[in-house]
Amino acid sequence: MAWTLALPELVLALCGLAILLIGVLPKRDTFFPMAMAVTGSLLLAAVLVLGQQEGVALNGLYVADSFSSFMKVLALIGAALGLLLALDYNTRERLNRFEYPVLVLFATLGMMVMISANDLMSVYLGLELLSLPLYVMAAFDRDAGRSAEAGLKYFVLGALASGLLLYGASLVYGFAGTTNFDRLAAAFAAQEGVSPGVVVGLVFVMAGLAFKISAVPFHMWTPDVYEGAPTPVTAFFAAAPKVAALALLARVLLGPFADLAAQWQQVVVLISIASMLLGAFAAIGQRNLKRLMAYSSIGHVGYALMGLAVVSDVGLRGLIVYIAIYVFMNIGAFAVLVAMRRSGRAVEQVEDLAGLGRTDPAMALWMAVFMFSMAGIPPLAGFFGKLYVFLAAVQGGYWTLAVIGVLTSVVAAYYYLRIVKVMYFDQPPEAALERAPPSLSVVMATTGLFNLAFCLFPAPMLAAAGIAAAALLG
Amino acid sequence: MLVGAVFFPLLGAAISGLFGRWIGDRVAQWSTVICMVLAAVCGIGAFAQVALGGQPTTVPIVTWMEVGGLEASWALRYDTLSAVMVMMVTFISTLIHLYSVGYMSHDATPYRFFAYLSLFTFMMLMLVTADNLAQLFFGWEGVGLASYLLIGYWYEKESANVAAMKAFIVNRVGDLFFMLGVALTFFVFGSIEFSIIFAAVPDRAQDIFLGVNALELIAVLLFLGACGKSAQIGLHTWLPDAMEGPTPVSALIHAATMVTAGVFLVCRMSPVFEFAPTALALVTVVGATTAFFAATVGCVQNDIKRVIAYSTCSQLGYMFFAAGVGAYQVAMFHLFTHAFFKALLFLGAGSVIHAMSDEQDIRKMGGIWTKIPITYVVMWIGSLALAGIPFFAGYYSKDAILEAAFAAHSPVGMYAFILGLAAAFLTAFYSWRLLILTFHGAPRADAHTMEHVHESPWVMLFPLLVLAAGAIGVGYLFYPLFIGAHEQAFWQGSVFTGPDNHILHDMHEVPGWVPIAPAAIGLAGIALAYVMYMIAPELPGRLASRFRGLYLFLLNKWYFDELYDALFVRPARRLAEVFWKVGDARIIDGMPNGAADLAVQASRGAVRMQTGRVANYAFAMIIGLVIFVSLFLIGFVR
Amino acid sequence: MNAAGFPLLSLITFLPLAGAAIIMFVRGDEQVVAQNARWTALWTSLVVFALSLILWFQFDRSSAEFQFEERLEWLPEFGVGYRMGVDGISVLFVLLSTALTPICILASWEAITARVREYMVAFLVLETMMVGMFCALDFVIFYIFFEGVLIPMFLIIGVWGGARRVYAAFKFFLYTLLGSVLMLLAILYLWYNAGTTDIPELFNVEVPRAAQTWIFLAFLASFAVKVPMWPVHTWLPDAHVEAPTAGSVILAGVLLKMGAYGFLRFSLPMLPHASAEFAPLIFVLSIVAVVYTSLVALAQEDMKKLIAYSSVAHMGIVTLGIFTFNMQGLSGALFTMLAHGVVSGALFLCVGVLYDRVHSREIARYGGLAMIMPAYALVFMVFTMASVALPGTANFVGEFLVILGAWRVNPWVAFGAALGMILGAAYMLYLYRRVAFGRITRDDLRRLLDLSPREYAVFTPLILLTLWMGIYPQSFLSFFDASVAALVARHEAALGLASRMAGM
Amino acid sequence: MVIGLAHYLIVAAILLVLGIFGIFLNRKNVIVILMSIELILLSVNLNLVAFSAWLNDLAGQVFAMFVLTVAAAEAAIGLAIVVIYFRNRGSIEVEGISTLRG
Amino acid sequence: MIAAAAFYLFAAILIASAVMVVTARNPVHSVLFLILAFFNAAALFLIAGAEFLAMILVIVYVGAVAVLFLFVVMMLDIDFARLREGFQRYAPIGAIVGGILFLELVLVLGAWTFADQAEALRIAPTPPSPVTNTEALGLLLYTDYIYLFQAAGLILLVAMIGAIVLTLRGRPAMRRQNIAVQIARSGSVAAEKVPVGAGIRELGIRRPPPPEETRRLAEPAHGEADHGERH
Repeated sequence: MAWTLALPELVLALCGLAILLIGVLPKRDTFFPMAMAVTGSLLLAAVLVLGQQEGVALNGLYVADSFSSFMKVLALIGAALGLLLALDYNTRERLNRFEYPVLVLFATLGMMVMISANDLMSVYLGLELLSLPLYVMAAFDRDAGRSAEAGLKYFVLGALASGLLLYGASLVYGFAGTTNFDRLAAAFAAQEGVSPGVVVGLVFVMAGLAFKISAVPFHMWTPDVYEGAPTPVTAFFAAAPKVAALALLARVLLGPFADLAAQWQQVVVLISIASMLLGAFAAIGQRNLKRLMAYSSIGHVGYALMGLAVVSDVGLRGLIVYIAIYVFMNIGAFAVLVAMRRSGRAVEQVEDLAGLGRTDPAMALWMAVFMFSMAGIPPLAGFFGKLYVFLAAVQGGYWTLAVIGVLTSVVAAYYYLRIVKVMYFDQPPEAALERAPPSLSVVMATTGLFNLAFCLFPAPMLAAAGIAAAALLG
Repeated sequence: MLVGAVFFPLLGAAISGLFGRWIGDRVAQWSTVICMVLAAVCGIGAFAQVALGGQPTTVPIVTWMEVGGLEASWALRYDTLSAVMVMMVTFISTLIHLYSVGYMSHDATPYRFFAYLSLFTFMMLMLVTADNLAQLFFGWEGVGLASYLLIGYWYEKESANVAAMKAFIVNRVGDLFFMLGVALTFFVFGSIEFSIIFAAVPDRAQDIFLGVNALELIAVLLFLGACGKSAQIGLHTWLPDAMEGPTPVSALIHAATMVTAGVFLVCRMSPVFEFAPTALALVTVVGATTAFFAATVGCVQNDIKRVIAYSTCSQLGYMFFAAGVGAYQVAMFHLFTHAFFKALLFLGAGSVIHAMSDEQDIRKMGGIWTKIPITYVVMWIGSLALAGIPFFAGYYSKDAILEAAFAAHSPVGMYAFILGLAAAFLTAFYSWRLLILTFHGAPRADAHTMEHVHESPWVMLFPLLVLAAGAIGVGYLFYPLFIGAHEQAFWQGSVFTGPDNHILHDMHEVPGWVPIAPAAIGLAGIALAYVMYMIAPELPGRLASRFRGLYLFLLNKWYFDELYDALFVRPARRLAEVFWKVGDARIIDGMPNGAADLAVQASRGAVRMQTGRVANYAFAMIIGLVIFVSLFLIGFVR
Repeated sequence: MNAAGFPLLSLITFLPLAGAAIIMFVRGDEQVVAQNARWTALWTSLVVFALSLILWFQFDRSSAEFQFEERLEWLPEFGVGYRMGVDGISVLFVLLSTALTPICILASWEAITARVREYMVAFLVLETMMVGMFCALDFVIFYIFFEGVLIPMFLIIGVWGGARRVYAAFKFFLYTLLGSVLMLLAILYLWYNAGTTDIPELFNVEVPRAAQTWIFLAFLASFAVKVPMWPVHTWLPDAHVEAPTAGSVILAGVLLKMGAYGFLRFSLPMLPHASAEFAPLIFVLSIVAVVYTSLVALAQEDMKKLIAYSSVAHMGIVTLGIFTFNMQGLSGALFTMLAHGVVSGALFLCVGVLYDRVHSREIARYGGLAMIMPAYALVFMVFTMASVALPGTANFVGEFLVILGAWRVNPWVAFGAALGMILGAAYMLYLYRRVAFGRITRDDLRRLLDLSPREYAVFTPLILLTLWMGIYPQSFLSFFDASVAALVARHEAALGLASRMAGM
Repeated sequence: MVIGLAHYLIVAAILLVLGIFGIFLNRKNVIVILMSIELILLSVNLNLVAFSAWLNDLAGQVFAMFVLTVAAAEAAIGLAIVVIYFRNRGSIEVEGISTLRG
Repeated sequence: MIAAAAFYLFAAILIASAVMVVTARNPVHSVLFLILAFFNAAALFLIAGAEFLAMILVIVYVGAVAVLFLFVVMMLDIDFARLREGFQRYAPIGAIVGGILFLELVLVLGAWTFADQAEALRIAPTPPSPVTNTEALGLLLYTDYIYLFQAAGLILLVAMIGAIVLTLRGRPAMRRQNIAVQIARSGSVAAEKVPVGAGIRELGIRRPPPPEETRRLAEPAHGEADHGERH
């Protein structure tokens, strides 16, 4: 039967329910075992995704293909790693409630629904299933004003964004006559012109999705929420949901609306350029690391969107590779952020890293690897991400994009370097940062090695990305 | 033997320079002297074999570079021209090494001095035995280096350092043109090897480059190079300053050998110069002007070595205009004789300075001839030779030069002749001015110095005597070989004279008064000096105050240093300062720094939007949305 | 496989990384770790150098082909592969890199006392990047190494540098990065245009004329910064001044060559028309570089800065030589690069010797050192003279050939280049005079010790190399003779100039 | 006079614009901002229902159904966040005391 | 005709009450106008033939959501006067942007036509008359849209978890009977003075703090965490 196609989602949902059931049993300190259970479930889902068959199921609402598999696995790994980051931090900051992993699980489920969406309704429900846990997680440190403020801002703007998305979806539905992607694609392919209502609806939908990936000008929430939310939550925000939202954006634009490329392309180009510029410039003066990472992630989204803007298989492949590498860079960098603690208190200013190269060489090394990787310096993985999107831009003849891209990457390199500078060039303060707990060290080392060694074996991921891109473009 | 003549000095330099500190001063000194003696023996042997025996040969050593048609080898080209030079250089260098053993006996690091000296000799030998322009340039620059090191030997003296630098840099100006000359040679001939160039000269005689005859251009460029090394007017400024070095250095480098490299170059390249009449005219004019100019300046200088230095400069001018009128052999002859008497003069001056406890100002000398008679005598001999008094070495060569200039029967030749005569007069005048002021009259030094005046040790006197013998004899001895009857057999074509060049013949045909004129005029100069400094010692002072402008003009060496300072040195420094402080720091660095500032401004601007207000954020989203929708609709309407 | 019978180039490239890994895993007391790190680094670099000597002996000098080639699939579907190989142009730079690294490590033996382990790791990584860059036969691989150099160098300047090290490190990094990202776009275009990034194959791909100009400009942006050419040279004095001695040595010795190497390897063969069109511009910039930076050098008060500016001037000669497109010019440029690598590296070491003792690079701080440190003064003199291109030293051969080559293109260009002779002599002798000559101005200078045995070990090979290169350059020239000839032939064929050139 | 689809759509558009306008107007009062968002969602539902009717397609109503459901859930979460915000800050003013900016 | 009149009536009230929602000075009034708006929207749904949705709107929205709003508004002790400050300042620019958006939407919406293949594209055509709207919807929801229905369920679950995790506080103050302590206890019963207002604070509700306290509270997380511990 067709529903077996959605086995990963089903299993994950059931696991979530089971964990929730066990979690509510009155027992002390269920956070760690629950987190482990959720991690296990996520990995189980990842395994199931890998074994998934391809096809459209559940009345055309759900699609499974190579693209979705790739992105789901990526999102699941990102989510699992993001959850690992929280283990130590949440315990120390007394956020160790078992709901946290459960929320992570449902958010991840939302991502999977998004990635597999084949209908505007699936899009909306997946998005909301992702968003609601994220709102809650942003405000998870409920006794901290910053956390609550972050949650509130995120919620208000998120709700506005999903309102816009919905309005757009309703216009598309009304003007095209259906919400199903396959039917929409067929309709646009057959039609000569296209109704302006569809196009305007598409813009609204894009705005809603752009909000989730925090692309300019829908990025405004990002710095505030990244700064205010507890650090592991920020780490989670910055990785997995971006994968899902980008995947969804790519699927929406290149799936049903592929024939309207001429219409939406310029918007993506503009968004991409604006994001790259803002990501490069706004972060320069930042002193708060999380805020800096927020702007950095805006910039990275700009680069990833470049792959989408060129509307080609190479471009899509570039996007996929970029986001995949981005996840590993970002999780790694946030692992360092989460590990930053001085005298028992979490710290998050750039200056707090001073002298880390001496006090904790391993952590500093990994952070340096992530920073250089984000700056796109070869031979680190981040370079390859940029390489493929730029290649796509050059191939498509989008010189403006490419040139702005490389120039902003130089500007952005400045602030990444600044972090390296603080770690290695500056004197350590009196009280050194505490040593990273083992769970974080493991995450750092894993992602760090990925960044270092990617240059040795890029072919498998590129091949997988190529297959995924081909699947989406048909 | 041929190889030995060149490489023994290098061996000596290496021993002394690298191991001098360990083997001790004496061993180092004598090892270089022994090496030099061996080299001199080889040099004389080579002269005998090559020049007298008539066996020119080339000793290839190893390929130096070979790049796309450009070939340059390390090789020793022995023909008469180089054999003469090798013999002269090794011989005089040996004497000077010997002299230095005495002269430098109170020095702190004589091994260093001897290493430099031997190194210089080696470089000079490489220069004269070069078989291509690149190797010649190697020697050319090598002697420059050695000269630099030796001038700045007393590096604690600031003036010595400045002089050394000046020598090197002024030489470099000449080298620049030399280098360009080499480049053009390669461009024209496709080679820089002498044998190939000389063979191809006639074929290339009509080549035009940049609108001028290529050979002319080559000749001019090479001559400009020679001007630097041989201190011709314009590029002469370094030579008087070079007297900051120890006196043996002045004798060896700034009188006998290095400065003559330019003359040697012109003679070596005579096949090219022969096809470049305009260039030759230039050589003549420059040479003659230098001869006169330096002589005028020499008349008023007060430093004993500077006077001799200007005299050197002047004599080099003679050699050049000799070459300029086509009498290369004559130029070489004068070069040869000049080496002896000028080395003698310098070493004699050194002996004086040695005696006077390092006093060099002739105004503070006088009345010492009885105390250092041998020095006195050799100085007389040297001066007589310099002034061209008959039967001394200088007479033969200088006379020949003036005859040749006269015989050229050209306006430039006549110009050279007249100036040459004037210079001869002045030469005699300043030579005796020097002699009289130094040795005669009342002692003008303080009593303490006078007490210490003493004759030099034998190790210094021996070379003086040998050179004095040379100053007397070489003119007569070698006249037949160099420019006399056996000239053809002797040179064996190593100095090329064109088919139309009969100057050697013509110079014997000049009117009778011409050969006598130099000697006569020289005697007149001596007489004038005698009158002015011996009989009426107050006359010079009166004249100086009477013709104050002229006196100062001469005393300040025609204001060349000041001119260059104002024209090149100071503008360069000011320019350097401007380039650095304004060009680099403000303008060029201003770009990245300004860009960085802009980035920070942009960052502030971008961050200012981030007000923390939800409504503003929502507003931004909506505005973005409206913009995109509008874009669509505009595109749609179109 | 290749002439060596095993993947020699990869071994040379990546062996330092192995050494770095060993150093990283050494644990224990700080002193012990430092000592172990020094020895490990030294031995690693020596072994690498010994291996690279195989290149010297087994390289077929008569062939213009790439030799010791290695091929591995890397990104087959993109036409990108891991390809290594050297030809006459690159082989000597590999040797230069491997030879300078042990010298640098030796030079840092006592100068670096803080964080020795990290320092040695950075150096070995740097060696990998340098060697890899010269060996790479694939554009993408080349670019990876080309930029990868920035990371260790940034750290070396920033961590072990002087007072303004942060500014210098950032300037160095961002300046060069800005240049090279533009090149990246050009590479991508070529990649897309040709479907491969294999360098030998790219030589055979005709790039459209219109595109050549843009690609050339992009390459220029990268290589000119790296060289550095006027007016994008200002990062160099800052970087040199602030970098530790060994860092300056590598910077001057090898990193500056990367730009010129890029011109030779890519701009000329791949973009013949654009190269020819832009040659006048390059000439002008080069001559300005020679004259302008020489003058600026004259005004310097900091030893390292002076030598840094002199490097810019020398590299001006190099770029000029490259764009003469004839045998002499190109060979001269190559030779100047090698010679400059040795000589200016050695000059920085000379400055380092003083800096280690007095901790000042201010020229006015010194004077009369010839008296106290005669051996040092001799060494310094040798390299000063080599720097002013005295015949018989390494630099002369290169400069001579460039001037010869330049004359064939335009006498005035040759004149401009030759002006450097005078100015170069002026600033170098001025420096030497103020440092080594004159009276001893300060009492503390009297207590300075002359060269230590370790420093002798550092300088001896460099002096020998300088003289060897000056006196018997043929053993080096013969390496790139065939390759340069092939390059010239290809260039002329591309321009259709062969007939015209033959007539000259 | 027949009520066309356009009437519905324009009513919905007015609601949408009002909702957006409400966000600006009530810059400080989070609760009213939340209500404005409810208005936006209402306009969406109006759109969907109208389209559903005119297309004779129930999918639109199903969609509206989900929107209603999710909107309710959203409101719950939103109000919960407002509550904890108020607990921390003692106000629901999001303007003046914003600590996250720059 | 009647339908048209009804449409205009309800639409007018709907828009008017929407305007009141965003402009009312008192949030309580806003909520009440929101409820009114929902009622009118439900009426419009009815006119469009979506009976089930109309009912749901009334039940779910009016009955639950709006009341929840009301509850929160009443529960939180809000100083509304301050919230009104700066009310007008940004209105013009907001109005301009809103106006542009509205015009664009009108432009677009006015161009609606029945899409070419809309007939064929429909996934769930409205069934013919005997099947009621509710029935048809139900059929669809539990069959074709079961996937999304379940997803919506999960969303509600998440919302529940979220609301609980954010607002539910353990009650350390609630006394559980500890028998061992009681038995072990000796001595007399001690009377303890409980500070006034402590109870309400235990619920996590506080009066608006005076300004200086605001600043303190605005400080980062750790201070807050300590605060939470004290209860």
